[in-house]
Amino acid sequence: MLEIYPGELEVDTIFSRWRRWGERRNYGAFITFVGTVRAEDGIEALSFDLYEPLLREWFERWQEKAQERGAVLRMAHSVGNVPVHTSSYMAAVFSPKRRVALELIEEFVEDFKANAPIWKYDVKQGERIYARDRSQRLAGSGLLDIDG
Amino acid sequence: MLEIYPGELEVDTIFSRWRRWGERRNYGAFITFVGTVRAEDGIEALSFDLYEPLLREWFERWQEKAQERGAVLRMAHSVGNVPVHTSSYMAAVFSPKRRVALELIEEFVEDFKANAPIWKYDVKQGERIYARDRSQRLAGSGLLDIDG
Amino acid sequence: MIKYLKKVGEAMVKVEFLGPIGKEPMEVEARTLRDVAKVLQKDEELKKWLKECAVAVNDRLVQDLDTELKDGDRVSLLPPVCGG
Amino acid sequence: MIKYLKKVGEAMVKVEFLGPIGKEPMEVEARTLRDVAKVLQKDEELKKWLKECAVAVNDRLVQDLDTELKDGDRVSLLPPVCGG
Repeated sequence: MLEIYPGELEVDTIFSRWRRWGERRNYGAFITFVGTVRAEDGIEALSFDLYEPLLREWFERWQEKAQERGAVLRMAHSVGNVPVHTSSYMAAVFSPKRRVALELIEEFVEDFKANAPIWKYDVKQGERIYARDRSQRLAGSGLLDIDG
Repeated sequence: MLEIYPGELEVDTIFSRWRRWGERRNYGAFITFVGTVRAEDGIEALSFDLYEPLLREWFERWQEKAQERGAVLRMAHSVGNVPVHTSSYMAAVFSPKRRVALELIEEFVEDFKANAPIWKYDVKQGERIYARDRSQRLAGSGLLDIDG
Repeated sequence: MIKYLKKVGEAMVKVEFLGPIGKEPMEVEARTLRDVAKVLQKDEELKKWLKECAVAVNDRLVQDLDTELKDGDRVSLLPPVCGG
Repeated sequence: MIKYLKKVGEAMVKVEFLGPIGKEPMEVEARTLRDVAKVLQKDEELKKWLKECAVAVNDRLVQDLDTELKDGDRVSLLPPVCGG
């Protein structure tokens, strides 16, 4: 249910596949979130690293939470460069009714931003610049800074 | 931005068109809600009536609210019969950033359920049965019941 | 013929029944919505709907029985809704 | 050669630096995470990252410097994240 692709996502193709999957399983509500790279600050692209083992663990814990509420989550993310006006991130919730789906998409996307082990870089003139200012520290950050 | 179709929605086509529209306009977040007819209680389809003038007014008020927050809404709905496992309702929010999009999709879909002038029927053996139990009264209901 | 002659001060309005009510529109003489209510109350078939219907005048929801009406106004009855 | 000889009670663990840190993995002798911290503190280039990095042992985030380590454990440093 977690898909990782090099470069930008083929949003329409992924959406259509997910939709058909959910349709056959009698879900009444299907919400998708698509994150698209904005043209700003003169960037050509964003670029991403991710740590797959921890990302999969994080995702599976969310999948269990969703299942307890009768829902299913799906997610797709890019690694490497994603040009402006193309998409790097898709998340989806399927559930029998709308209420759970609306709650879950919000909780899931917000937690994704705070806790998914993914690193973002601006790409300017071919150079990758770590987006430190827009990044968030994970729980327990600074643990090894015993001097500080 | 409000589209009305006879019968079920062509979800993939609408999604793709909306997505491309938003991509060119530099929105970073694009959320869609798709409502699909569940196979339950032995229904063959749901069926819908709507009152277009009031629906358009309701939608335009929401569009103004969205614009104040830098976002744009889109919506598609069916009239007439929509078979099980096909979709009757799509809503979308585009916004520069995720936060506004996540808030708006929830507020918009919930208000849609409570206030959009649309009537739902179960279709069983070709017969249309008003879904009174699942329907909600609009503001000011009962005004003309001066006897009661 | 007499039913098309308005009383002084009264307007001829059209009342329409939306969604599942399934009733043809009717013409009613009325000064205010209260007058419309009085006419509709007499219709046994409609009585049950009045309890749960909202009311729009010219496509705007209204909440006041004293809303004044003028010739050609359109009064719509909206039963409980359920889109999506 | 001597650096590959473990002291009694110490484990040889691998430390890896994720995302933007851009540093090759290293092998460290350590009984606990505190021992790993002591070694990494000595690296001027790493010091600035230690303040803001979270730590995983064998792909589980940990929050206790006294976490015990055994031979072959993998310690990962995770800088601030920003997916999507």
